[in-house]
Amino acid sequence: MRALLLRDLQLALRAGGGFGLGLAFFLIVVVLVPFSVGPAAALLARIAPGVLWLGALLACLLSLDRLLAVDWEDGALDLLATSPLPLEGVVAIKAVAHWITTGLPLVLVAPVLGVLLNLPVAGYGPLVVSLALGTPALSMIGAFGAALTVGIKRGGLLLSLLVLPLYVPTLIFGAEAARRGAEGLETGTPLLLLAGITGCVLALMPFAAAAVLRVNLR
Amino acid sequence: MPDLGKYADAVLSAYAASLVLLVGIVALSLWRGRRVRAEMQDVERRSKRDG
Amino acid sequence: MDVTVTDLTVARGGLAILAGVNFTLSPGAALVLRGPNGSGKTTLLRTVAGLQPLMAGEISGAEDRIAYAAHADGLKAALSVTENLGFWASVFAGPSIDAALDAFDLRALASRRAGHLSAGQKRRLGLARLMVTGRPVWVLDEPTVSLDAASVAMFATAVRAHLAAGGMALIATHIDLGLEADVLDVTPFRALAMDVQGADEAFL
Amino acid sequence: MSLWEYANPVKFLRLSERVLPWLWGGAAICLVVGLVWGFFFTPDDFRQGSTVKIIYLHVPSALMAINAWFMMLVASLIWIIRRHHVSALAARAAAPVGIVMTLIALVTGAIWGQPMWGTWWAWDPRLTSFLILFLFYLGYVALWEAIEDPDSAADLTAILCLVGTVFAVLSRYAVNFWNQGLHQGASLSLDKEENVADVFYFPLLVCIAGFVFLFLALVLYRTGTEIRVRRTRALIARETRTTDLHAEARDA
Repeated sequence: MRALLLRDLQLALRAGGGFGLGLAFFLIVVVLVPFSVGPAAALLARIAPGVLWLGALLACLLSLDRLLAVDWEDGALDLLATSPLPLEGVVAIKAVAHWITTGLPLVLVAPVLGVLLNLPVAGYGPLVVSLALGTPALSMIGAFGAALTVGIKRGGLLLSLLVLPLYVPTLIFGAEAARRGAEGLETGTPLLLLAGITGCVLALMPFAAAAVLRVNLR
Repeated sequence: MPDLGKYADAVLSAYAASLVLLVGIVALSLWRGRRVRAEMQDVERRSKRDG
Repeated sequence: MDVTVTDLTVARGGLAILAGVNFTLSPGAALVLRGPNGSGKTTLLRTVAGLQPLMAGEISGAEDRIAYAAHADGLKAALSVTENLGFWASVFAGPSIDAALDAFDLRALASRRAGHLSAGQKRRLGLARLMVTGRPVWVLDEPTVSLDAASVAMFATAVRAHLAAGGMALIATHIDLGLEADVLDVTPFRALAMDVQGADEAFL
Repeated sequence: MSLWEYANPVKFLRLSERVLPWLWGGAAICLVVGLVWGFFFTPDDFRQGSTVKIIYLHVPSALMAINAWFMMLVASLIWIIRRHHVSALAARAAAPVGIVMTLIALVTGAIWGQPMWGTWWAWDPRLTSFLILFLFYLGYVALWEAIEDPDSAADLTAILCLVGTVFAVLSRYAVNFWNQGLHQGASLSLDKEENVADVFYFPLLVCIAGFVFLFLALVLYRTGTEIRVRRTRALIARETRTTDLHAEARDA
């Protein structure tokens, strides 16, 4: 398991794509927002938490179609399926690797981008906490979507169609926590609910994803 | 025709849109059903003749 | 422990392709599968490896003992030869990679990235992976594709050593590897129209 | 004689041939009676005016939109547990009907909302939930279409349906949390006090019956179509196989 995680991280580092691309996309989305809604600081401050959450979600989505497809194409997935590792573990590790290479950097740069959007000072803490709690769920749900569409040529669009509705609860609670934080309200309830969702997703989704992957491998 | 008052547009458009959708799905189902049935009978006849 | 296949029916795309396949593989023995393209060799191997559900029959003694190698080697272009091998060694908790590097003459290439290898070198690396799995049953699908004569000999030696150590090998191949192996032609097992029809059976 | 006998495609087709005329007839009668009754012979509501007539479309379609998904869930479970092909195909057949029901509920809801709330679309929890349900339906149908092998497609969509159900329910609660909404309460409930007035109630019941019959007829008919598609496929596959063998026998 650890070997697989290390390998995936190493690959993400060497191939370059993983880290940079998601971050660049996130940055661009955030930069485009003032161009589309106008530069008024008050408006930007009000929508900042939502925009940052949505941007992070889309950046996560961007790299999902390569999550399993690379290993599928070069045959490594077949070999992993015949290895002693349980497929559930393989999928979970892939999701963790995806989170470390995509989700974690997004969490770390979100405050920086918050400055660009005039995010109120009170909002930084809740924003980072909610993203840190929510993005693992995004990666794991995404891994399920990637497992569903792994055998399909040009499955990228279908993957988005399948995954985005599944992202709704995470997005609602995450963005709600960030918004309440920015407005100086209490954030405990949405954060707890968000943590609950993430916990359940991390506990149960690997099984669904592995079941789906087994169907696709045969 | 009952007097629908100032909401006539809303009520009529709701009925029209719904009926169009309902008729649409029924027509689509029947059309595809017919085609598929004909195709199947075609293949069935062929396989009886040959086999 | 033997690997025994009894009355096996395998399916491709929901249709039975081979039916009533029987064979036994004992420690130290190899079995070579033959048959024309599309005859179901790959499907049979994938089923034995547990990647595909079988349609009828039984496979015993194969679970968690198989090292499978197919057309795709599962190599990562960005990783070096040792990193690729080392990864599989730790996944399978197998022996160290030194013997595998030597057996397939990969020492000189050890630090080169897999993406910079030639097709034949990649194939050798893919086959060297078998040795680091530490698994007794090798299930190989056309292992000699893109190998030159010298490499084929290298591969045959590795298989022989594996068998001598009590391993087993199930190989689908067209060429003669010069192994002391039984040969199984899969053509007679071709599933007939009246055999199990597979997923669509219920609709006939 | 058990219910599972009808899991055999041929028996299922034979049964559905016998039942379908009654279902189509029931649907036609109930819908015509209910809608005509509701449209022409019920009074306007003192608050909502004539827009109350939309209820005869909005409530039944919304009910069926959810019931269709529920039916797909049950059918998916049966497929996963008992591997009856008819069940998987019935789930596939129900999805587009569910999409249409959801669309009707959304469109009538929006049209109703315009005079009542002063806006075509409000991010009201119920409307939003239906929009999300609509997205789930789209994904489900798209996945069926994208996968070639029918049994794999059945497996994958069944799991998607299970996972989707969990997330749809979660979304429902999340949306409630996110916006308290301006939708009126349930139109039908066991508590008589909350119900709509009797004048609206009875034609509404007839319309609901009509939608139920229509849904059943459509699903049964479409399942038959899906079964015929599979049968055609199976026959062609057998034919190809036999021709190949004949050709080989000639060559040999």
